[in-house]
Amino acid sequence: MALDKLTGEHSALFIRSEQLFDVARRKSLWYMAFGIACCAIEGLMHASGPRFDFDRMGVFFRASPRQADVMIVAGTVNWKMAPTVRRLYDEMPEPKWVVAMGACACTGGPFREYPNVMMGVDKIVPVDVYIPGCPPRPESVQYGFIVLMDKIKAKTEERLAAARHDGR
Amino acid sequence: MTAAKGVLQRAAVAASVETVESLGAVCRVSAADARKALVALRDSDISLGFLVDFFGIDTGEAVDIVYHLRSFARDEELFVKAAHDYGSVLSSVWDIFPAALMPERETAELFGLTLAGHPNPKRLLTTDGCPAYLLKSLEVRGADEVRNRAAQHVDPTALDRTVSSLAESVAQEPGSASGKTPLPVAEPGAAPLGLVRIPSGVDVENSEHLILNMGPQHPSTHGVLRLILELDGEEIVSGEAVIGYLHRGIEKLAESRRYSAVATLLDRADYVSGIHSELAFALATEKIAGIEVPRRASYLRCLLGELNRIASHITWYGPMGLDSGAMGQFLYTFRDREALLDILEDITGQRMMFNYVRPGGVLNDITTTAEAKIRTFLDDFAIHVEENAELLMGNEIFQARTQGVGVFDREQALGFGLTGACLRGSGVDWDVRRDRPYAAYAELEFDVPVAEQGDVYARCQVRLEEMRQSARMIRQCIDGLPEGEHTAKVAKVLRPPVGESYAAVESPRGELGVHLVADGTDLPYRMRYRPPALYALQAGEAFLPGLLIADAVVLMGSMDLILGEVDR
Amino acid sequence: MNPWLIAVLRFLAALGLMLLNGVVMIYMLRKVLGRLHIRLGPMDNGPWGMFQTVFDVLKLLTKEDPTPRAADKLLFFLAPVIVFVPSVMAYAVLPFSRTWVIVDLPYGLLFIFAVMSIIPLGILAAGWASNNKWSIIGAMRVVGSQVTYEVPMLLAALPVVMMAQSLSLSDIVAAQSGTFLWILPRWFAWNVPALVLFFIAGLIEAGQTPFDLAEAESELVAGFSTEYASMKFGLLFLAEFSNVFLFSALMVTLFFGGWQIPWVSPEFTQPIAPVVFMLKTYLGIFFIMTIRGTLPRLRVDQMLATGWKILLPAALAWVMVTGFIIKFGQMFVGPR
Amino acid sequence: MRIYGTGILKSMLIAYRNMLRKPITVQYPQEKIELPERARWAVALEYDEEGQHKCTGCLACVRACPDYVLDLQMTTAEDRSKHIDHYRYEIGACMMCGLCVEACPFSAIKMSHDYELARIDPDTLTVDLLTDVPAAVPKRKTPAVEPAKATAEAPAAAPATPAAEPAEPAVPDGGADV
Repeated sequence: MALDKLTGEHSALFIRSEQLFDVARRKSLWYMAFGIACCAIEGLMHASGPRFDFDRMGVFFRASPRQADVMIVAGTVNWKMAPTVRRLYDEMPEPKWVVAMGACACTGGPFREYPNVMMGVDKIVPVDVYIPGCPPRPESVQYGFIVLMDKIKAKTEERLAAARHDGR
Repeated sequence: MTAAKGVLQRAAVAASVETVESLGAVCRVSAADARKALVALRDSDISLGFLVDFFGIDTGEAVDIVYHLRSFARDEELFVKAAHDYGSVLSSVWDIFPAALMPERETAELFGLTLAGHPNPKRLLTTDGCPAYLLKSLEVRGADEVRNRAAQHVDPTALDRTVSSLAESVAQEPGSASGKTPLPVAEPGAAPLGLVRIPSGVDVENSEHLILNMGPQHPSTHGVLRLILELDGEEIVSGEAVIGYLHRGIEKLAESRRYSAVATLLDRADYVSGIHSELAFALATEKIAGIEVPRRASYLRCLLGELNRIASHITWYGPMGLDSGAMGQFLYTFRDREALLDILEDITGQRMMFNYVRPGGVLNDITTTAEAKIRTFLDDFAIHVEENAELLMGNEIFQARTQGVGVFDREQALGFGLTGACLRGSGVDWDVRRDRPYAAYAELEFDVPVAEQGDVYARCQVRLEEMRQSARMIRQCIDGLPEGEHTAKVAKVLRPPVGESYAAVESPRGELGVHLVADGTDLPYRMRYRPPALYALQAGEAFLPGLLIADAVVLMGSMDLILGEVDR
Repeated sequence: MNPWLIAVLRFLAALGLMLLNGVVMIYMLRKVLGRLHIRLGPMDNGPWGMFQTVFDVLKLLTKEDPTPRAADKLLFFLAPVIVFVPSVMAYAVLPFSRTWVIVDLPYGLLFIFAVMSIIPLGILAAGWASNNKWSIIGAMRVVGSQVTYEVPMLLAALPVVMMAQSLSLSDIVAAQSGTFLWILPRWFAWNVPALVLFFIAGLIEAGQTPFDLAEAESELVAGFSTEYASMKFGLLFLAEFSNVFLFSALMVTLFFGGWQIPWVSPEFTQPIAPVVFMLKTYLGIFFIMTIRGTLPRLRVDQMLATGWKILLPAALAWVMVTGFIIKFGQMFVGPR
Repeated sequence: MRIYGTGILKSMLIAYRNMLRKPITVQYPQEKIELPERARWAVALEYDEEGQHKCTGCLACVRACPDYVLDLQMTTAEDRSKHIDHYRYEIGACMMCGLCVEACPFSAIKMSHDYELARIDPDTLTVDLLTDVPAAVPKRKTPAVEPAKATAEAPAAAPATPAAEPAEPAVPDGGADV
């Protein structure tokens, strides 16, 4: 169909608009204000504080998971916390990303010997970016977001390249 | 000590009282007599009416339940120990000492005891089915297990099931099948200390009111505190604090770490004032091992401690503004905190997790750049603190929000085991730095601010004044820093002799104590961390009824909770 | 020209204005709050972060839009519309200049009040339909505050109406031209108590600090919009900012001479009148935003007490006082 | 007697005063804060003048680490010379406490200032500091042998390359007990 050719999955219009939206997604990553432990102070409070100012990069906090794009898991997740983390992740609308901040969220960190602690939050939610450090500096978190932005861009490009290929 | 013996004899309690080196008077009673002994000790003329801490020690044969009592009037301390068999019944003493409310629940679950006579005997820190973690028989994960991360398999669908049962988990019974034991105090009017209700939790199933779950993800719970509120309109009928979302076994893990490495855990327990928890542990270790600390190290400990205290009070003051809606206050205070963290990073190497105070001294000497930074900071801070005081404390809206809200009178504050600024806000003049001087505090000059009203505003006033006093002490420390070594000669792998000690420091949240049991090896046998914020939390919980939601936020904010410390 | 076409064009003008305003204001808020909080605000996306809110809107457009299982589907969908449409409608009567009025109603002031009182209805619908406890509490607070602010706000605007002798916003602006006492611009702002009362009631109406109880972030997560995602949330968000704009524009119109520049003849101002009007309005918005970034929030009972115990009696009393002053003024100086 | 509202006005004035102050923001990717000398971030190897690593395989760091973050596997030949099979560093679990560096008697490792550690691939949370190289000979015991030894061995001190090889789950070893 002509219309399909104009606006369908493989059309130039679709690809162009998708590129635009991809930029928008990258430039406006709202994170959920969900601090678990020590990392919350560095990654959420200091990073959005006056010195590091996350707002600069378009990264902004929302208290409700429904309005967030990124979940920063900032701290140790134990068995009591795990269902809540999973639930909050499920409540976030697509597309969504997870940043595991700090040693605890990456692997369990200093507390991974304790049987009540989960060895990494990637056991329950898919993690996009790992930021080692205990706690990472606010700049490390900002660098993590830059890595995440690159990842989003790469993903979209991959997808669009496939679409272009199919369209031909 | 002899007085305590006499009191117990008169009460017809079989007890042995002895003095343990580096700890003090220890009184041993049988589990059955513990209640009677505690009542006698509280009501007698020696009036040991303040429960400092309540915890257990697994001795290998039984669980020693330790009641750490203090008499403010006579400035005396007494440790009452009662041996309980594994899996036996722990009878609650919350009606004698309301401060035991939460520590009792915690001790019972972590040592596998059954709690009797408690108004809310649910599990506190862990979920159902968790083993008794603090028992010596339970092993932590070993090197093989933690290095092989992929082997730990979690089925996300299992979590989904947990999610659906999350709502019911509120009403879940403790591990024991018997369920709730009958309350010792049945009618609401008879709650001790003039409480509106007995803190028996929220009856979710039978309530006709709106049940509101606040947390663990909520902007103003400062971490992962969960409050279950029973609401009549906006007024709270009953409230329950659910904690344990950050329980990561710091006390247990300390038993498998060398003395020099325990500080890394303690940094993360009270994560905004790491120096103080490190210091408490170092002091306790030095007491047992008999290490003399050089004077310069003591001064450096004070200096770093006070810098850290300001940094910690800032993380309370800013979010306090945020809780009450003043966004600007949060960011203005964080400007100072950035400067402070720069200084701390310069001296210790990290911004928050210092790993700096070690048994015997401190890790590094102060740097010249740090000294210059401290002086600039002090000049700036003198201006900023007055601005902040005017911005928030002088604001009529904030005053209307906080004055007369969450009032604890003297008796209530003492009864719930409050310490630190919360206690001083209620008119009790007690400060560990002045009354039990440690490090170099005996040589420093400072005032202890006290406010009488006992409301949220009074606590704010006390903390604000403490920041000014800290700045004063920092100036003294930096001007009068004595020459010498920054650490004593200590063996690389420290093996303190068999012994027991208790060391307390005045952390920003109150009396932070470390009760250390050493068994002669290079690993601590038991490390009990007295979390001042836990006691503050249970007081806050007990005073929730009658407030509005907005008040609850402000009240919990004023207690300065750090959940890492509450849950450990 | 076809009257229907004109109507549609007018509607589109109002809609476009509102959307543009919303986007600009959100950017402005982040920038103002940034500077107020000794940081920078958006910087990286576009020059000085200018495209930040454009990106935000684009992103919100492409997000998934989940409807909670327990929600009332129809109301959940309708609520943002109910909130959004009155905001657009209210733009219709704002006089940007003598001729730049979408519809110059003779009872424009009343129209604005009438239209704005629909908004809480939408918020109540949003809160109820979400079936979320935070939402319903936030929504109930809005409804409670509506009864609180509406009467005082109307009463506070009444002295202006009495002085201007008209309910039409264009007439009210016209009545503020010229000077009095040789030097002062003839603004109704000199009626200070009315201005203050109107300002406080307006802050409650627009849901701004210290009365932002409906979405008190530290208490109610995100208030009535907790369950809203994607562009539905975007609409609620834009509507909130549109309310702030309306409130500020209304204040400028009623008290600060609308599009006129003091000491300059209206004929001369005419070509740049919309710009003047916008500048004045944005100055008001700036002030409201700085308040938002600084002051703590009142408790709900304190807000209600402020409304009923202070604003209402004071506004009533001031209407009477103004009436007397006008009557005596006419007695001594003659009708204006 | 205070007039109600003066406190509110003062608050606003302080806010405006702060508005006139210079923002303290450091725009991270463009400008960076200089770290103090003692700053502790990821563990890195220290190299001597000839670009050789200094690790002798004494396992002091492995024992000092409270978290089993470091893992050193080596084989000892008949002539008691040690060969490091791999020296793994689980950066994802490291809390940068510096205990390993304090414990190292040969200052073979250091706390670097590299804090930009974010990564996408979970496999790169474990990096190999050393793979398949002979261990350095303790300097303080046999200072004379050292130069000859250094020329003899291949310059194989490969710096940590996270993506070089996907790290398998770490193999347990016996030497790490605390």
